Amino acid sequence: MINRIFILLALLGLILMFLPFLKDFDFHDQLGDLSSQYVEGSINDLNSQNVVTSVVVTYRGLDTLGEVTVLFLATAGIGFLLRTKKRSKKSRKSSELLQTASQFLLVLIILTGIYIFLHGHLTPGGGFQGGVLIATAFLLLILADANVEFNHKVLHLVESFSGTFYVLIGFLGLLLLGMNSFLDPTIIPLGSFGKLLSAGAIPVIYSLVGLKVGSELTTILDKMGGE
Amino acid sequence: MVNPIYILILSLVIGFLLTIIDKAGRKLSLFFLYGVLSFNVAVMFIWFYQFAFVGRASLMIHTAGFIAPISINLKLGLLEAFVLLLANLAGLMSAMFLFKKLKETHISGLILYLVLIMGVNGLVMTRDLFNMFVFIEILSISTYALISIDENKRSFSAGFKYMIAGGITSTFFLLGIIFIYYFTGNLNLDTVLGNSSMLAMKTGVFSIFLLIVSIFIELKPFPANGWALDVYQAVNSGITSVIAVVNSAAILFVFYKILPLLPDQYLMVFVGAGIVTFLFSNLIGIKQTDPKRLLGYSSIAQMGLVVAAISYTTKLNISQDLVFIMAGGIFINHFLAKAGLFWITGIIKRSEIKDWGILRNNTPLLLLFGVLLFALAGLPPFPGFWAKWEMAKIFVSNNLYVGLAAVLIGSLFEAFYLFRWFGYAIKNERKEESLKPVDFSQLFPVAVFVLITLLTSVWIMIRVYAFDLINFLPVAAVFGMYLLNFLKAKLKAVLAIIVVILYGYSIYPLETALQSLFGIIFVIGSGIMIITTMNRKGKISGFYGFLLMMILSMGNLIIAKSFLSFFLNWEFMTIAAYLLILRGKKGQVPALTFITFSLAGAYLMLAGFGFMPNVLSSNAIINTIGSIEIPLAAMILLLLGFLIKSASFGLHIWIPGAYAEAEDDVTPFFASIFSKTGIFGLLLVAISFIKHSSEFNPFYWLGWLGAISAIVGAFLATFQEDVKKLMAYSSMSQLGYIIASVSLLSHLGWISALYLTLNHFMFKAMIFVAIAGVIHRTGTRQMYKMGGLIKKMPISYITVLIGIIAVSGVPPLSGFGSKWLLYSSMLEKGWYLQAGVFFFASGVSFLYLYRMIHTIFLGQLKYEHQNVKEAPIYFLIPQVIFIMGIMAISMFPNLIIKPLNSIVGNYFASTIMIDGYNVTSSLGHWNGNMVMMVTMGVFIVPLVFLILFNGRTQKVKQFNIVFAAERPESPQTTHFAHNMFSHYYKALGGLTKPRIQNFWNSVSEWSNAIAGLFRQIYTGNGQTYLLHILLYIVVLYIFLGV
Amino acid sequence: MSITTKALYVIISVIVATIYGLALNGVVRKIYARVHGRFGPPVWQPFIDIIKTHGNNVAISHGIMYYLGPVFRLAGGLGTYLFIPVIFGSVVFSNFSLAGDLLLVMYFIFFGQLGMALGAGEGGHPYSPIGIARGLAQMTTFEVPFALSVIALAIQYNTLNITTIVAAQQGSILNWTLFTNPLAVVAAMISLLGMNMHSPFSIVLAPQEIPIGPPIEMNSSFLATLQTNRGLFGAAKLVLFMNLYFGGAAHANIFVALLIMILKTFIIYMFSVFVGAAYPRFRPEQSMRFFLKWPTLIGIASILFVAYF
Amino acid sequence: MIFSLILGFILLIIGLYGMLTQKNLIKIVIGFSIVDTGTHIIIVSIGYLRGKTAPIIDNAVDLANAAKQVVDPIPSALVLTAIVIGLAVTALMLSFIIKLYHKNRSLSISDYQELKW
Repeated sequence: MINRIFILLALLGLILMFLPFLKDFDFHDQLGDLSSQYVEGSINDLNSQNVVTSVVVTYRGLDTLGEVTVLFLATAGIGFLLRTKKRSKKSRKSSELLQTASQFLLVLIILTGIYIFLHGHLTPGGGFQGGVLIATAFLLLILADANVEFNHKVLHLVESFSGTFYVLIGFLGLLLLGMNSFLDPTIIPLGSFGKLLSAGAIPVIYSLVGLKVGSELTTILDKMGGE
Repeated sequence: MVNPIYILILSLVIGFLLTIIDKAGRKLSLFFLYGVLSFNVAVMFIWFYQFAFVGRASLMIHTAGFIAPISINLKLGLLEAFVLLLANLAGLMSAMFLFKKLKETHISGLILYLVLIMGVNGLVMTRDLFNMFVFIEILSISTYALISIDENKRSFSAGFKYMIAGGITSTFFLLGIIFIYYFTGNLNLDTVLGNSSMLAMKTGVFSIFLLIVSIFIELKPFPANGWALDVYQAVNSGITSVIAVVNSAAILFVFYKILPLLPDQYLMVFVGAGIVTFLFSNLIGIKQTDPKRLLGYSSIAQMGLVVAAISYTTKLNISQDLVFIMAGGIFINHFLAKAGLFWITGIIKRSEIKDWGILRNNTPLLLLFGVLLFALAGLPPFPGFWAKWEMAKIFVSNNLYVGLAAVLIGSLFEAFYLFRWFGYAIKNERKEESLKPVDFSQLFPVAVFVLITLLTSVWIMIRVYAFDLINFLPVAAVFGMYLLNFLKAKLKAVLAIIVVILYGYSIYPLETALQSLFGIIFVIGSGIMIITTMNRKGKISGFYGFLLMMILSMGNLIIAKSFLSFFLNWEFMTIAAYLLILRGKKGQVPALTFITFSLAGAYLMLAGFGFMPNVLSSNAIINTIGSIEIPLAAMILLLLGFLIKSASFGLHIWIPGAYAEAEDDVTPFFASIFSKTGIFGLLLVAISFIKHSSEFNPFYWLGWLGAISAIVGAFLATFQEDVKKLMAYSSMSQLGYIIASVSLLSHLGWISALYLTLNHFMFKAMIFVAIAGVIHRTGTRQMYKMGGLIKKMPISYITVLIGIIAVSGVPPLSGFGSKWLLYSSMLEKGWYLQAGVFFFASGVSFLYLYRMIHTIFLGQLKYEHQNVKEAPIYFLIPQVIFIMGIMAISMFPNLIIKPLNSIVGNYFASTIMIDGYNVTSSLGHWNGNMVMMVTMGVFIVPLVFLILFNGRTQKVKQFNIVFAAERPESPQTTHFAHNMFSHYYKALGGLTKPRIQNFWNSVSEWSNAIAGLFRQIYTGNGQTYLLHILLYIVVLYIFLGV
Repeated sequence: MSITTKALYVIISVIVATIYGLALNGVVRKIYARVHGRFGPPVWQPFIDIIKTHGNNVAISHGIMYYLGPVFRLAGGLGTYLFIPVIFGSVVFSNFSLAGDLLLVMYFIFFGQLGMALGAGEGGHPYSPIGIARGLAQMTTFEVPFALSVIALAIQYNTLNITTIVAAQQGSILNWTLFTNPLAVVAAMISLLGMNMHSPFSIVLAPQEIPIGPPIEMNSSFLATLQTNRGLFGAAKLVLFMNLYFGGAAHANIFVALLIMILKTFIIYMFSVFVGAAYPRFRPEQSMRFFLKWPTLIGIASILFVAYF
Repeated sequence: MIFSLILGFILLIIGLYGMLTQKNLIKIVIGFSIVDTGTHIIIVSIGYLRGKTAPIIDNAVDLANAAKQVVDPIPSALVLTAIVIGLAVTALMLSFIIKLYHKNRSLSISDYQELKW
């Protein structure tokens, strides 16, 4: 009871703390300096249609690397946590409809995923979105058959090398363009605005991110599905 | 120079590839792991060296080819390099500690570990708010996962609680970031700092608050820290040490980075919260018996203190050096000590501090443990000590008295539980089981950190405070003696005497006669007393080092040129004394009491010195103190500190245990020499006071305190059965005389004070040495178990006889001189009632003195002592020397009165006349030499007469007495000894109740009860912890008062 | 003054005091006997006792300290006496008062007691330390009012020099401390009762039931020495009290002065004798507590009286 | 008063309430997810500009005057990262629950209080 009162007090306190902010809040009328620079820069310096992608992959590239790392850590962490548990064989069978459809949809979904991350600099979407989509394809497989076995070697290879190449591309920037150019996409020619082969290394990075996210999420699903 | 971003690159690449590398074998993976970790250390070392010693400007690294704020940038400056060097080193060492674990565990463990350390590097260097969030998450997630390195239920449940807490705090952090972005349109810390006016309104401060408070909660403030404690307790020690120091260091650095966002007027809230954390965590710490949870409380407390220090220095904007010493000192101290201690808990693997006696099986480990523990307790020469010193100064100069008090009380609690632990390790009963051999991989990290701790300490002493080499001697002595441990005790004793002689020679000549007087007591007296210890056999490791440490630091007190040097040596002395007491067979509890009281005194002094101006002088402080006016508050604090050392009434309960349980040949050092340091301190304060007397005179009350000490000490001594306790209380009583006569602040008063000091030094030394010999031979301290030893140990008897005559003040020996001076000076000053009390006390002293000499040496010899021999020669030599000293000043009082007259003449106009051997005061006169002659005359005449008339007496055997018409045969029933003054006890009634003991007992019980009450908030329920966090945020915001 | 002359004077002084002290003891025993309705021993009985005990051939000794005990005791008595100026203004009876003041005398009293206590202790008889323990304990308490009273004197006369104190009391009987500071005198006289160890404070010796205390194992010459001391030491104490509180003994004629001394000390002594005859004995703790109560308060009052009024 | 922001905030409070009151570990994690979602909504709301389009410079946006026509891209970028991180944390929490359940066969948080004081 007293606990309940404290909970309500705490939440009430939080509400009162946030209230002034909510009351005074209004949307900005225009972009701030930094955002404007990003929009301009994305067009002029990076040749990338999708400003968000420019921000994600280039301007805040370190964040994205970190983000990939976080996901990687989650994979490793889950692997670490669930390291001893033997995979329990489940005999649950899914409906035939699901089983058949999953085989059929698998390729389609994966292709869509690949499309999304390849066009991350042009259209909404990107590596993460694409990667998640790829993972859902494998989720479908797991749903269809709980005992499905993935080729871990391939998964690991994709995961490891996509990550490694991502870092190495960043490193190439350092190597070629100087100490302030880690993750600089301009190591690859920028191409022409609006084309697939534009925005320098952004599509390459995003593809690697997509692969990495896809393989990692698949591993996570696999691990947790096994439990 | 290696671009520090390579640390991130390399760690990530290896991290990503480790799964594949591991296919080629774990050895390769481990090679890469340690390789990268070593690379990190090397890079940071180079940069640290560049910044600190070459003077390079700090480095800004931008990314993606754009300059911040467009891109995210990293900064590497001196501070960053410093923190990262430590963090990476701890990372490497912890990995080494975990070697076995990492060899066996799943490869993901290695990956997580590697990336965790990378996260730390990124977090410290990044200058972008959101990037901080990302790195915090990297750090957190890898930590969460690593918590499960030992697969047990406790670590899983602790980990889950941790995740809940961490998840919510990072949500708030994120909200803070996005709100700040909303107001400033930027995420770069430096840009935001430049535009801080955009955040000046209420909602802006709120955003900053959200940001800072979530980092603050990651630093585990009391009481929103239950989750962290569980983690510390449950998780593998190697990982815990990473969490406790590496993660904390990184988070702390973030706190330091973002703190300037908050307008100055709000910073005090964090100072307060930090100090509250420090105080309460340490308070609850005293209830802990699990070493890891205990260290957890200590960690939390230390982080609280660092937060307070950082917040306060940020607010005050004081010089960088001071910030470094103060915040940096606490930080590095905590960092090194805590990591090391956590590792040791991982080696020992005992979850009750009572079981830590097993640590003694491994001497090197015990030493490492000791150094780290002393460092953590904030004792010199370790960095925490200097930090607290500066902190006291800064707090005082800004009138933050409550804060200072809380910090010092918290420190005392911390020292208490740490030393209790240490006591168990050193003294608690050793179980039969033996410690498994410790792997080199586990010992090495601890050793490295101990080494760094020591190097840092030395560096601070030399580079920051520019101490003379002589201040290092006490510590150097310990190490020197440790290296010579293989020598036999006698050889070491000779060596120690040589060292003392050389030391004495090196400080001679002293500037003033007052110094020389104390020099005689501290240095020469100690040198003589070392002879006693030559009776020891075997190697006696860990004794002479500490003995020398005590002696040399006492000597350094006399020649200290600054308050800091004085205090430093004061602490050295306390440490050495503590260790020596702990060596006693049952020394555990007395040593703990001693160190607790001593540190309480030291902290009072620390606060007191905080009020003092800095002294830069080439003269000893005792000579320059007259020109310094000590503020009243400082004076009272200092006096209290010194009174604890001189066992004044109310602060005396440590004395019986400490004196009684220290080894028998060490007790003389304590009683006759060590106790005089308190008197030296009193004089230090008094000299300043007489030159700048103020309205309120604390010394008047001190006089009364001395009187009460004298009488109470005498009462207590009267009712002891244990001879060493009896003499301990006697010391308390005699020191009461000295305290009072110092407090007289008059010419005659100070002569009597110094006379008493010298006299007490000699007679207490000889009595204790004689008693040590008796105990050595009889094997008991209970007086009633002895008796009739005069026939077996005549020389010891004579020593004690002369000693007690000197104590009691019976003419013609020197004791009378002290009494005459004392009463004359008291009456001259108008302290009539006090003089009456002293009369009473000196009467009571006859009771215990007679009790002692009669019960031990007279009466009936016990059968088991029929074959007891005289004490060994090593006990007799010092006795004879001191007998000669006492006789000399008794026969020729001018030997001492004249020098004392001239010493005191520097401070007061002389009020006595010395004509030949005749000393005349305004009230009376005393001719010591004539008294001696007359006494010898009146003694010899009847003696000769008796010999002439009754030369041939018949010697009879032991039981030739008529006792109720029977010849008794049992010495036990015939020896009137046990409970000798029962009638007196009855007569005194209420005066004999141990009120002070009861008072301190209840202080201890109350602290425990309060600690027990507070720790109830840690229910173990993750939801409650979350509630604590939310409530804490709300309450802190209310305190912020935006 | 040459050393020989001084020695001669001292010997005269000591002999006079010893004889007087022993005679006084005899007188007291006589008085006690008469009060009890007995005939009592002759007045010179103490002298006979001393000679007789000296004549005893057999003397046993328990050891060196035992042997030295009586020596200490007598030395204590002698010393105490010798540091007190007996007759004001007399060269013969000035003794060694130059060596020290009142404090010296007060502390030298302990010299003999301590030595005796040690000597008796070596004897190994349990009754001796019982007596000593009681005696010492009682001493610590009766010293308190005495010390307070002495402090009051020191304040009053602004000196601790006995001769000066006596000098200040000359001229008129009203100058005696008895009249100028009656409270101090009361306190001191009560503590004198304890010092003399007469009833009601005689539990220390328990003279009737079981003899307790140092003399218990002393025999022959040792006992004689102790008895000699009893006379001398008793006289010394009385002289001290006379000097401090009752104007001392001063007269141009040395014999008159001696007579004055005898008269005054006799009266002082009679005080304790009469009290002793009239009151029953206290238990040890009762007597100790007694001294720490009223006499101490009176002593404090006397200090406050002279210091602040 | 902005609806989306308030919605995010309400979700935050509801999530917290759930985390504080539900005894089931999985429900606590669900609470955490709600908190997370609320936060993400708040972030996105902050980046919104009235009447502007998505920051993708396609045909709908005038190339020369792009900065005047699009909403803020930064919060969108941030929320992307935040979502992934939230996902990672949630996944890890669930793994912990799996382990706890295996060890103790209980999903009630009150069964995991042996570490205290």
